[in-house]
Amino acid sequence: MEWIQQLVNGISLGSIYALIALGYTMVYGIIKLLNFAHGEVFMIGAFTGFYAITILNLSFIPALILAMVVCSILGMLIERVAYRRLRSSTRIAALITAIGVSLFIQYVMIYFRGATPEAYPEVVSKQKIEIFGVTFSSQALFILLITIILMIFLQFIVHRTKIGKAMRAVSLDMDAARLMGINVDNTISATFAIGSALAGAAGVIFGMYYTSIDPLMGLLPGIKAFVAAVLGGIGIIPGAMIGGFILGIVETAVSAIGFSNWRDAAAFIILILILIFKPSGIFGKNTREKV
Amino acid sequence: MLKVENINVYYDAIHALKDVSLEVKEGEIVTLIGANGAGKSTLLKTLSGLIRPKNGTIEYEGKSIVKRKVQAIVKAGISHVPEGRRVFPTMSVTENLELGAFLRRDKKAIQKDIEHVFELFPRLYERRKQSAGTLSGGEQQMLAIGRGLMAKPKLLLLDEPSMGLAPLLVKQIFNIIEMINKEGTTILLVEQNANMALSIAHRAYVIETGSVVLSGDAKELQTSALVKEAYLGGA
Amino acid sequence: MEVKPLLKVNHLGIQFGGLKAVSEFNLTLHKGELVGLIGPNGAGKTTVFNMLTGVYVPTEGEIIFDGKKLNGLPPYKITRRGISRTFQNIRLFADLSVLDNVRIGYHTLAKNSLLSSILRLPPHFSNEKEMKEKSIEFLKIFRLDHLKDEKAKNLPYGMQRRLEIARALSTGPKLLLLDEPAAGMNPKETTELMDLMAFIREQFDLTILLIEHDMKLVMGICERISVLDHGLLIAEGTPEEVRNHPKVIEAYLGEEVGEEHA
Amino acid sequence: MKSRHFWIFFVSALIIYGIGEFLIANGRIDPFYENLLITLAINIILAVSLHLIIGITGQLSIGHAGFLAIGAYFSAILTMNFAVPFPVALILSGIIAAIAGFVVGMPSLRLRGDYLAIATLGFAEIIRIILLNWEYVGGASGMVVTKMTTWQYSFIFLMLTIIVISNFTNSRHGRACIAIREDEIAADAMGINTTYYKVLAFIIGSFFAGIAGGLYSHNFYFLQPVNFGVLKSFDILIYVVLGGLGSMSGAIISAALLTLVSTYFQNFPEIRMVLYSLVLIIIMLYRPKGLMGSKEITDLFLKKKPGKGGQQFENIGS
Amino acid sequence: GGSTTGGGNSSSGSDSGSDSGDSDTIKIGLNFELSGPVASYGSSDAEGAEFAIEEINTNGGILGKKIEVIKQDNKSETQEAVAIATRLTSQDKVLAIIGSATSGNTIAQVQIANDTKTLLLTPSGTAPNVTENEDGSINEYVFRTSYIDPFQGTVAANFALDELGVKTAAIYNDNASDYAKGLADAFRETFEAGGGTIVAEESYVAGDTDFRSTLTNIKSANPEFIFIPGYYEEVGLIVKQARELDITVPLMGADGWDSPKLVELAGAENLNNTFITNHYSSQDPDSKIQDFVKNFEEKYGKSPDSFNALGYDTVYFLADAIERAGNTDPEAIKKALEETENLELVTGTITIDEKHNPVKSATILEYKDGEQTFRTKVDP
Ligand SMILES: Nc1ncnc2c1ncn2[C@@H]1O[C@H](COP(=O)(O)OP(=O)(O)OP(=O)(O)O)[C@@H](O)[C@H]1O
Ligand SMILES: Nc1ncnc2c1ncn2[C@@H]1O[C@H](COP(=O)(O)OP(=O)(O)OP(=O)(O)O)[C@@H](O)[C@H]1O
Ligand SMILES: [Mg+2]
Ligand SMILES: [Mg+2]
Repeated sequence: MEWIQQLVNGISLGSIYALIALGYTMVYGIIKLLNFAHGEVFMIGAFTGFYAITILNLSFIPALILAMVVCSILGMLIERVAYRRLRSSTRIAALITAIGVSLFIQYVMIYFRGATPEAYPEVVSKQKIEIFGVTFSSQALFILLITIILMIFLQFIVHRTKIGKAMRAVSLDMDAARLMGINVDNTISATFAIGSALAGAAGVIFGMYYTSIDPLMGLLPGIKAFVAAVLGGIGIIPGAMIGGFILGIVETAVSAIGFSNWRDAAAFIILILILIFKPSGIFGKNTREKV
Repeated sequence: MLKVENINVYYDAIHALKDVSLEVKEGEIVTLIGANGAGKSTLLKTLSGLIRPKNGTIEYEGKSIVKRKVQAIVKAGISHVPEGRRVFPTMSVTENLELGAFLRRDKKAIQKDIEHVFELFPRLYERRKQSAGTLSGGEQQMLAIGRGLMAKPKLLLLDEPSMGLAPLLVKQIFNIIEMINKEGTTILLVEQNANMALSIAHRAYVIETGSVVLSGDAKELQTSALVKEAYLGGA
Repeated sequence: MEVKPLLKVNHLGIQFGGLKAVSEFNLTLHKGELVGLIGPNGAGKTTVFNMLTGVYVPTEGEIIFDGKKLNGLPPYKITRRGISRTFQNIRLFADLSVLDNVRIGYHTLAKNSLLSSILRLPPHFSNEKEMKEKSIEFLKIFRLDHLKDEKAKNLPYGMQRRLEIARALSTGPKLLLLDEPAAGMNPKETTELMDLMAFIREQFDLTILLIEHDMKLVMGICERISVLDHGLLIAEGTPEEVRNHPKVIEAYLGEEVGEEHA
Repeated sequence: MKSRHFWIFFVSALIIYGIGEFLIANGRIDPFYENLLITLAINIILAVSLHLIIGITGQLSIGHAGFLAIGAYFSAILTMNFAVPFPVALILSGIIAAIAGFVVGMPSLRLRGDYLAIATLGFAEIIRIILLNWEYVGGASGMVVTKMTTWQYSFIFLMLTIIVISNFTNSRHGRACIAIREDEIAADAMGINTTYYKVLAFIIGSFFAGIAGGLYSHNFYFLQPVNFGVLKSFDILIYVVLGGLGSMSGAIISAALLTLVSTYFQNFPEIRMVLYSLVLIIIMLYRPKGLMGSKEITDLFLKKKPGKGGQQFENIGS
Repeated sequence: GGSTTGGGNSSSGSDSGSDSGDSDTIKIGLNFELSGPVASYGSSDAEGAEFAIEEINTNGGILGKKIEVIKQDNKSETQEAVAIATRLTSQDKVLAIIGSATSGNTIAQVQIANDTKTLLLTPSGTAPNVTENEDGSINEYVFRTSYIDPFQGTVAANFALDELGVKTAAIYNDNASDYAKGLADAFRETFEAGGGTIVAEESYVAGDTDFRSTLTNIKSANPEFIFIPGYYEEVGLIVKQARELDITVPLMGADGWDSPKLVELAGAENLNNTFITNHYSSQDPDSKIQDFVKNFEEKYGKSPDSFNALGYDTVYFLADAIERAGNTDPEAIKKALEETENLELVTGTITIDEKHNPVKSATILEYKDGEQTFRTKVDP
């Protein structure tokens, strides 16, 4: 039974990675930007939720919504101020700005409230569900559910709605999209808004599940989400989810067999192995440039 | 219908269009010929709002469109089929056509227009579910034109639609252009294939290193010595 | 056959997923020939070039060049054996100078080792000097020498095409593959291109295989033409034979009065 | 390096060295500035070595701290546990790092762009985690290292790095790497063995990163894996991009500038990183091509005459 | 330069070194991790130290001189810590450096301190080799106010064996922290020497948030007791997740746990049946401690954690020595520091031993419904 317990552990951890990776991969899918600041938006989401609950006395759902709104505004603001000017520059220039923005948000936060962690209040009562001697926490199930719902929701937006079509068009050819009458700036803003709202939601859910939040909390999950997104094939929404799960399960498995020290190393080794055999991720199409 | 007066366009230090003026009247096919790099594509991009001129005026149906955004210009009825086709490669043929009608809300009419495009290009109908990137060059060109038509333009800007196409397809494309024009769409056509272009156009402009050097009736230009010498490959 | 052909392609074929892009393709080129490869869009012409140059590995058939089998060799080795090409969409080193574009072509012919370059030993200087001089001479032939310090991307289109040919020649090929060199050129520029091709063929003792949609050019200079449609050879012969071949007319050239053709 | 450039470089290097030596010997420079000079040299070596991989060969490698760590630890082991003389240890650590560069260079053959980036980042993290778990070097507790790095060593290896990488770049080998950066398929068609040169760039780049590692670890008495995290890799990446991709002098200038700026911001401890990140963002927004673009500083001094007729082509061509 | 939080006349004391007796300020450098991965420890230490300095300055300073502070951020990087130490000693010519928060960054400065005769006092560098070199020599100018690692590990092991009467234990430590590893090593040694068995040894890495898989592993080894020598950020989560997985055995840690945040993170209920070794208890009715807690809360709006307390004490430890030396000669102050005996500080009453480490008793505290309650006191 222990391995089932570990599998459950792995999937819950994976859901968190997946949740962050979804927003990451979506933004990447549309404008091919490695948005390193995504982890920081996630952090701001966690803190917004925290203050909403502790200071504004909101309950969980309103706090979640508030965090999503704040983050989507923040996301659009970041895009407007830091990335828009660089749209026609090299992608690596935007990457550096993203690193700059990420540091900036971290340290502004530290400046205002210090680096010490904050403990999330228990807003959603926790239940343990026991099936066949395996303990599930109700929260783990809840997170899994939210991740899957959001994944489906994103797929729906991108593939079934008009704004989604505009997003895909922009991702393929910005000028041609303009000639279709698509407002490229607004479309990209919308992409950031949605991606960042997801990060915000992930932040609140993370806080609820793991309790501890701090200004540097975005760095590690941000990189892990990046890994998850790449594992699945970056830019591909279901890929991000599967990548997250794989990462969570691999990390858990490595700890479970007693190599907890090597957990993160294992995650990266898996990543590199998968990339060697499948250079564009699990779901990525191995498109060779046509000459 | 469209009146351009003295526009100047720069790419940083490069002066790409110098005091260019031209006019397109309703119902015409006007063609723009000129050597590589003369500024033909630049002119079309300026008309559709992708590039802003430094000065000069562009009037469309009596109103200035110089400061308008691309989407507003598309909405006003100018549709630009860009150089190099620029179809959305991972989207299906149908999705590409739907994107052409992005600003329209009349779903039924859109459906009808898609069917109309399929009538013009039966080949596209055969491939309607295929992703555009895997189409052959000629098919992509048809798709690009069809997509341009989906905006229900009054004025269609075509940039080198015959480039890289097999001779058979070149003929087809020119036939279709004439057909579209007969159905009531005004056309501004940029072409390297000057001979073909001049034979279907009403009027023509010759552009050289950013300036209009010659203009007039298409048939007359076709026989003019200068044009023959420079663009029709000698005598 | 008394003379050994320079290139012999037997039953060449390639498959992408389910799609057979080219199959049963045969071609023989003798030294000094200028042969055309035509066919409708998507017929597989560029794909043939890609197989000849090692960009794609053929799934069937064999390529024999200069008496040796080429299948499976990486592109750079094939170039060193003596096949060079231009691309359908110009692929110059856009941000590099005109001179450097050609000089990079000389890479394989130069002998200075890594160590001699890092330590700046005499072989480095002599080789680099020679590379530069030869490149400039080359540019002179193509009338590009006055632009040697210009970035390739700032050149007008026609000159970019010319530079691409110059660059391909700088690797010292025996066989030159040209993929739609006249695309985007007006008739006058095309005429100039024809002259250039005739000239380099003489000057460099070349064999040329040419893809082109401009019939005036193809019919004007090719000695033989192969026609592809849907990955299959549908006709072969002199320009005159091909021009009047019914299959070619149907699939490619069209009747005099162009009709809707589904 | 063209010979004229070389001599200009050589003479100015000598002058800088002479000034540095004079000031230190006369006590005009106190230990703080001497330490700053060493740090500058190390950071410049790192920037130049990564410049070869990213700026010249176009391989987006964002885990350079991994090679730094290998050099740092290996040289420390040699000097501390095997009493190997410091300069020998430096060279050997460069060689070990170069071997690691070879290992990392291999997957780079199959990976492109962002995929390569995350793989190299992963590699650096793996190195760090190995060090964290390796009791022989103290794991998380770290190891004590005697200070051996001096301004002289730093300067000599800095010059060596610059000369080798510059000589490499300005030869047919360097041009081959640049061709790969510009268009790999076309480079292949030019007969360039792209595999060889991509791996070679990794090997040379990591060799010098390894040497920088040796200088680094012997400069501050104590070595711990925490110093080689993702942020360290990013620091080096930032030097290269901010300087202007493809410009070695850009990499040098920006490494020096950012090191000085960062040192100066120590005076504003509370908002140090806020200021630093603002500097990054602002430079990138207003100079998206980096401080130098792709130009070298010598281009500014020895301005070439524009090609004849260059003027006329400003108007035509596409 | 330097951000100066000293008394009103700090501008006048910049021209000469502090060892020239006529200067009217005493310059002290703070070299802490204010950004980077361990920023939260460094800033807490710095906060405590600055708080003490302010108190001293408002009370008239030391020997009638105000303290001038030069605070610098080392980004949690060793290289930067060294650069700052070099600068503080060679440019600012401070009398003493307080810092850094981690042993590694402190060790890196030891050589500079010794060479320039600058006092170096770390509030929280706990590794034995901060003060004592491998060859047994003592770093003359280096002192600390915290315990050294082995002490707390030993105390915890004895407590588990003797007071709780357990025979089997698991260790779950922070693999990225030399502090945690030091404690774990000492615990293992003492516990096994006392007849216990370690049935599982696992580790995590600072910054981790999910410990469930490893805890599941530990659980299946069935230990009677788990030693978790980490910092509260992770420990809070570990305790919580352990209890969620029905791990009910006693858990124990050290001063790294001590923070009001721990209770929030772990949940008061989950902390029942957990123990820590600590310097002091913030619930201790002793007026010195209560004053500190009260004043600190007033100023910073939060209760102090153990880093705050240690930073605070380090300044008083130094101030006391300067007072006793009667001048600002580093040699004399060094002597005075070495001779410190029964100095009452917030984190305990300390006497400095021959290895420059404080000898102070450890308090064992037990959490009951979120409150630290006094369990026993262990003398070294
Ligand atoms: N994005 C750009 N940046 C800088 N210069 C440009 C840009 N686009 C075009 N140019 C320059 O502007 C001039 C006109 O180019 P344009 O593309 O309009 O020519 P064209 O007549 O369409 O030629 P072609 O027949 O090759 O399509 C050329 O000199 C070209 O180099
Ligand atoms: N890498 C690839 N993957 C999948 N299909 C490919 C690939 N390369 C070529 N094809 C397909 O092979 C067929 C032949 O393409 P190719 O580019 O050779 O045509 P072509 O004869 O050069 O046409 P054109 O005259 O338009 O350039 C096309 O259907 C094309 O889509
Ligand atoms: Mg054009
Ligand atoms: Mg082709």
